[in-house]
Amino acid sequence: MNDTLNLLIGLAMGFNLLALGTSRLPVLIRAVAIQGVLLGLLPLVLEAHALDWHLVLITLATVAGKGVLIPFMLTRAMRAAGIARELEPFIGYIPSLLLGAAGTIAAVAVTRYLPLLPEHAGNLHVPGAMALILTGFILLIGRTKAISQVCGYLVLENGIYLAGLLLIGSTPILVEFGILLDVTVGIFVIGIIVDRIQRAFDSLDTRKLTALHE
Amino acid sequence: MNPYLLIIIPLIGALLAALWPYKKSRPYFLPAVGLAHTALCFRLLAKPPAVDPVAWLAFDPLASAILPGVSLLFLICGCYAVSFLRLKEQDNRVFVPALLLVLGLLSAGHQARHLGILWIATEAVTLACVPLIHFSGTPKSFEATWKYLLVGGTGIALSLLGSICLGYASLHGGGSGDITFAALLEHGPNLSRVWVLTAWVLLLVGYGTKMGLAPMHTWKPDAYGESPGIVGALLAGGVTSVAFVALLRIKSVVDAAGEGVVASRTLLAIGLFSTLVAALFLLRTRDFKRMLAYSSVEHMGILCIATSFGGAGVWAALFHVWNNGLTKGALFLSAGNLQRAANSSSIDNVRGMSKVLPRTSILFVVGMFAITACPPFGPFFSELLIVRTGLGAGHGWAIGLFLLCLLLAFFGISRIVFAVVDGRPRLYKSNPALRKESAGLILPPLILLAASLWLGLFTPDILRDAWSAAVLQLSPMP
Amino acid sequence: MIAALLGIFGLSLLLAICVGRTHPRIWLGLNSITALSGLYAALLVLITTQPWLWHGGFLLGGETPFLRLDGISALFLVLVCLVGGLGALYAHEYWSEHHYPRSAPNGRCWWSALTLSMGLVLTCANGLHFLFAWEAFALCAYFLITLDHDNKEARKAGWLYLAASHAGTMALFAFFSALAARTGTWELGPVHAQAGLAPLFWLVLFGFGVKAGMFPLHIWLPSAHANAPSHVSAIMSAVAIKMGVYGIVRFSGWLPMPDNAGWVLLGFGCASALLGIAFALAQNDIKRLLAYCSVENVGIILIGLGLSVLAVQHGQPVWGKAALAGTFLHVLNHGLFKSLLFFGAGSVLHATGTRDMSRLGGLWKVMPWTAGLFAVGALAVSGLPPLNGFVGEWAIYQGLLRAVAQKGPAVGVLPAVIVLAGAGALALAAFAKAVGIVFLGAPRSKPAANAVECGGLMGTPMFLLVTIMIAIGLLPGLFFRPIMGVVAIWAPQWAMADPLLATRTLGGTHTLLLCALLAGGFLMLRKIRNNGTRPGLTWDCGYVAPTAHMQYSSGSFAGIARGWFFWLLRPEMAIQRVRGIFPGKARVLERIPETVLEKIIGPGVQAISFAANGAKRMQHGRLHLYILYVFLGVTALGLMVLMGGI
Amino acid sequence: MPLFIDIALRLLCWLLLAPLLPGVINKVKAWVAGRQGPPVLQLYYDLARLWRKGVVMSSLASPGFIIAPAVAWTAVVTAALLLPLAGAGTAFSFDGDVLLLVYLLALARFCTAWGAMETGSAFEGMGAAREVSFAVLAEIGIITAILTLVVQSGSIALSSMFEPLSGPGAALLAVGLFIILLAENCRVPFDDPNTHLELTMIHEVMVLDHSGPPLAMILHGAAVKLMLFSVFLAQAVLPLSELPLLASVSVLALSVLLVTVAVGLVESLTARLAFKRVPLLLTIGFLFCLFPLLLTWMGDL
Repeated sequence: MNDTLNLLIGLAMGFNLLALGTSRLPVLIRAVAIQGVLLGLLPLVLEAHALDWHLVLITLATVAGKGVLIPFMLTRAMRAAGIARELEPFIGYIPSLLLGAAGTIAAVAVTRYLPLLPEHAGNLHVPGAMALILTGFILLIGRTKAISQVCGYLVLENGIYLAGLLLIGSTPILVEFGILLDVTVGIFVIGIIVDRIQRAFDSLDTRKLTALHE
Repeated sequence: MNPYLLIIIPLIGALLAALWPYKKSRPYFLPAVGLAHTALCFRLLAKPPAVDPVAWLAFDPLASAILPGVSLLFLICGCYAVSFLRLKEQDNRVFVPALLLVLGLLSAGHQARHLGILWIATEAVTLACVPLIHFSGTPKSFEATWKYLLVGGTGIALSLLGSICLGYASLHGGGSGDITFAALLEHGPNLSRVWVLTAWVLLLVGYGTKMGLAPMHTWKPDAYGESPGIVGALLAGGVTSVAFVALLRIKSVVDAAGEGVVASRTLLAIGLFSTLVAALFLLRTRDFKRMLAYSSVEHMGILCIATSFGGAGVWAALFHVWNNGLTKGALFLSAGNLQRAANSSSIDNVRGMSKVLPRTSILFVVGMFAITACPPFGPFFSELLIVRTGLGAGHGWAIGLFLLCLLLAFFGISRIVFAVVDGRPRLYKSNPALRKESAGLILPPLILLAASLWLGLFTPDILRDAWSAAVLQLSPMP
Repeated sequence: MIAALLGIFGLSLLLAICVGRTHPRIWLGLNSITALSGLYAALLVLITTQPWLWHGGFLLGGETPFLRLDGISALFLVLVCLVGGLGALYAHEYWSEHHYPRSAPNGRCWWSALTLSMGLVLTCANGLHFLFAWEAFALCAYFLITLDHDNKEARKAGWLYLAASHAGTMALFAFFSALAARTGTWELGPVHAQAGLAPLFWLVLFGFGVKAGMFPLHIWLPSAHANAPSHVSAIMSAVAIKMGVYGIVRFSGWLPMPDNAGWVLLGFGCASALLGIAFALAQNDIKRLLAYCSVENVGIILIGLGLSVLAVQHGQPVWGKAALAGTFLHVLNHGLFKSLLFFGAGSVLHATGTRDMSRLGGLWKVMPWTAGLFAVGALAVSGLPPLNGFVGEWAIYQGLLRAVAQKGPAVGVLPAVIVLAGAGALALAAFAKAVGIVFLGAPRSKPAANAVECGGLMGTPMFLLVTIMIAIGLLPGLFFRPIMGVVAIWAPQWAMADPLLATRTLGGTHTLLLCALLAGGFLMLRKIRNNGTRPGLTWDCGYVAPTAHMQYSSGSFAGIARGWFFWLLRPEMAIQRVRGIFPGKARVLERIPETVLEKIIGPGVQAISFAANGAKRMQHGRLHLYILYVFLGVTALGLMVLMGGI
Repeated sequence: MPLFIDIALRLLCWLLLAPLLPGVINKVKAWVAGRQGPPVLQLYYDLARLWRKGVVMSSLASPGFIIAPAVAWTAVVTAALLLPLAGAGTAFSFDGDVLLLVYLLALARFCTAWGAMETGSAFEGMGAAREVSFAVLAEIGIITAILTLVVQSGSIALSSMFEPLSGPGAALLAVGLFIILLAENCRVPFDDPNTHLELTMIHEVMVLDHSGPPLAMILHGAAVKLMLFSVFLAQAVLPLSELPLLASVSVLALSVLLVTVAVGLVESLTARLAFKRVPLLLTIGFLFCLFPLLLTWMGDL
């Protein structure tokens, strides 16, 4: 089971680098979507011994939300805005790749010093989560197009979701649901606002959004 | 059952309001629901229900120490909203239900005794505020909303991460990973220190972002500046208090884990930093609604400083939450009046309002003196208590810096307020209907100020006891 | 009895605040009732030396009200009532509905509110409520200063005042909180036992010193006094700044003193006395001159107080008591003659519409009463016998001289004596200038020539003040007796000591002197009438066409002394000389800057605004950097925790 | 009753003797210049004549123009009465009367300045400005001298204050007081009493417009003031109180005469100081009073 876990998480981390490296928004969106799907499958792996219907339900919901709904919305927004590329980012692609890689390594390194439970000590679970969160931040800080920032936010959420799976045994299902719901709605609302901004400014370049300052 | 009522009533109200067909009469849902909610709150305050320790939601002492104030603020803002929305031609089919939704989720947040529920409520409030902030529908308002969403979202994400870390701390400490505060508290000493501290940092930043502590305050001036005054009042008085309650509950856990000293130190540091940054911004900003935002940042900082003193400091902080909420509310509402009349909120365009809106101007000036801790208004007493506690605890330097910041803040605020009120008014293009001072627009801020005054002069014992009880709940005396 | 009187005091003031807007006459009546009842109560306390205490049975801001009227507060209450009442009378004509339809009603309310709040400051014996009254008093004063709200100058002066006073209030926040934290109660009273409290005196000195206009902290005072309506200037200068003095006196009596407190007080006193009067001498604006003169007198008061503190340290009741008695009397005196002078300046302003001395002159012809009364005030403020000003300074001098004569460790006060003498002489110069330029000679402008004498309501208060001043001058013993009781409250251990003030002889000498002076003047007038007079042009060494502008101007009068203080005053001249043939108009513009404000406070403000600009740049509107801030926040706190915890 | 007789006698001697001094000075000056010079009693004649004359009054001047000289004169004479006369002591004295003396002189100064400002003449304004300004330095000097006496004698009443220090201290104090005397009485090198119409005058320009009895008052007052300062100087430096009554009084008279002669000599041998230098010389006088103060203080440590 540990191997499947590591495999999935490893792939997800790979998609981090893809997300950091690409300048094409469609690729970015897909990368994030696939990452979401991969992570969405994790509960099945983790709780393989005690599968029950609501676990499956959660998995389906997650996969549906992260893999289908959100990418669809973002793609729509992107089409509406008629942009396919992130030009002149705040942090260039090479630097962000390097930062991402460094972050991943750091994550793995730090994990050694963290007091972990045996079942989490061996595998990529914790470092993966950290790497995703760092990647999310790099995207949020480094990109200037609204869509890429949303993607960054998604990666961040993925990372936290992964971290959340540490507690999957203990947190009640209701809470899981609530959190999931919130996240989805949140992204949904963000999508709407993105759309509105696109209409108001007819661009998604957040560098245009600096009217409000001292 | 009662605690759930506090949440359910507004939600049902929101549903009904959303379905209600008539634009004109829809706003009346706000005072109606607000009244019911306030009545219930104060009844619960008077007769505290027995708290089931393992309940996820309960009207426990901490909730009873703050929620009534928020509810009162909402009631009065609701009354204001009626006359406010009458002036607006936009449709309020979203606005009104969203406000009610916010109230319901606020009640949930204040009563949440489970980290997860707390997080869900806070996040939900954040989302429910979105339509309120871009109510005016101008591009600027969308920009503000966007920043609010992303910065706030990031913060909220961090607090989720923090909650997870706390849960993991209990797991690692051999606990069940149950993240109800009751469980965490009783499990306190065994929690894994590293994870507790990590959790503390993440949660402090996360909920600090919602409170608007520097340097995570950046969304605040934009959101407060672009949203209607009434929304600003609720954000500054209600939403921030949820985040503060969250921090209080979490700090009690950290204390139980034996890391109280570090937590207090970080709180003091971030509090002083916020106060200082806010004071410096206040000296420079040229917009009286953004000024209120920075002032709110300052007061969040003050809350943190007070909390870091522990014991009596927390008591003073709870007192200050009430004072700040009510006074800030009055300021936001009167600022809203001024902005509508002058249809600008920059002191470059707004002058001599004492001749255009005499009553509102008086309210604005009085509110200014109230918020800058001039007696006999509430903030004076709470801040004096904070200073006294700090000096008693031997934080001389912190208090010195704190007072300096208060002074600078006073300079900044008074500078702007007098610039707006004094001088010769210019001719405003806004339609004269917006320049009428109907009772519906004057009374609510007046009542809020009166409440702040009354709270300062004759703090009712029932509140004093509620605050003491809350302090006891947070730091149980061994 | 006293309770009833003070009750009347408070109630009639509250009533006055309510009806003041609409019924000027009733307001005036109520204010006079206030003044009389308050005065009566204060005098009762002063004479019986029995303090009056009152504990309220209810909670106000979480504390039970506790009022105390003892000798010290009674002494200051006398001033409040006196100037409050007379000022109301004066304002009734000076700031009447007729002249200021918009601001007169508010003016009346704020006036009563100010009187009330000052009364509370003097009586509150609970730190919380004291702060309360203190802030109320500060705000009332602000609204009175900015009464003429459309005048930008007044607004600027008002804001400066408000800012300075708030800075002081912050210090008092810290002081009272610390006191409450250390003693465990908000109630105020002697706390000599706890030596640990001594450092708090520095907070007191700053917090109250700002209000008192102690030299480096006086920045708000000149512009506020100059731009406020004159009756407001009068009460500000005569009473309001005394509230600061009251605070210092009060707590220097209650707190354990730091070892060097006496010397520090003396130092600030000397600075205020000498530099204040130097500034006064250099001013061209009559009201600014008076304002700076207040700084000087506060300096004299502080010198006396500092000496008394030293006396306590060295256990020297004799000169300590003399100095402190002199100090208290000087507080009273300054209140009297400074309000008189401001009333006088007010009626000049009222009649001519200008405060600029270089546009006045020769007013004695058109307003003889004002001229005469102002002249008496000038004599008194220069400390000349046989008036009250001399009596107070005489006692302070005696304290100093005895300290010197004793050759004890306190002989170090020698410089203070010399400074005091210099300040006295400079004060004489300043007021010789004020009187000479404003009232004597020829009018320098049309308004000055066509001025008219002020009415009875403005004249009466001045007349009453002069009467009291002369009374103090002739019967010093009568006034020193109660003041000794006040001194005994400040330093109970001195109750028995005899300050060796030969007040009776002084009084006698003064009386004889006054008779001699009057007789001399009178006889000379008669003699002249017998010998006959012949009117003629002023002899200008044969110059045929003298004009009013050839007179010595206020600037030139102060020229020499100003030269000595050039390093401090830095006057700015704009001279347009006579050039070439057919020269155009020549003119000299002269401005005396607020050196402390512009050269010392200014840079500090610069530094802060630099920091503020830095902060402002943080809010640039770029979202991704905002998120970076969040990230940095996490990192910083993480590091802090690492350092502090793990 | 004897008190009043005592006062009356002192008054008489002050009033009658004072006008001698200017006469003496003028005689000395004439003698040095090898002239005959006016009679010593000249001032008496002048006063008598002025007293009978009428007055020319500037159209700008108020009655204060007449009253001021009288008041000033009264103040000076009262001040003189406070001063002890060697063995004769004082008529009446009380602690702190020395301050009364100083401030009475100030009162006189105020009135003279007032009288000068009355006429609105540029010259007299100038004179008044100079008078009050330089008086600051002079008064500081006097107070310092008084402080010296106080430290020396430990008393603050004129009656018991004159216990002169001995040796260098006394000499320094004498010089200092003499300089102040010259300044306060407007003698060379500070001022030139012989001429009126000089832009660099102090006292004399102030009285430019006065005439008749007021002028008489001013002249006589000036004489009394001169005598007052010389008496003060003499007692401040000479141990007169030890001598028996007659001896001390005669020594006092002698020394006053000496001082007067000295003034005369200074006037005839030195030129008036450049105007800018006046404060400098006054400061020197102040320092001359300050050193003995330090000496006495050190002496006690």
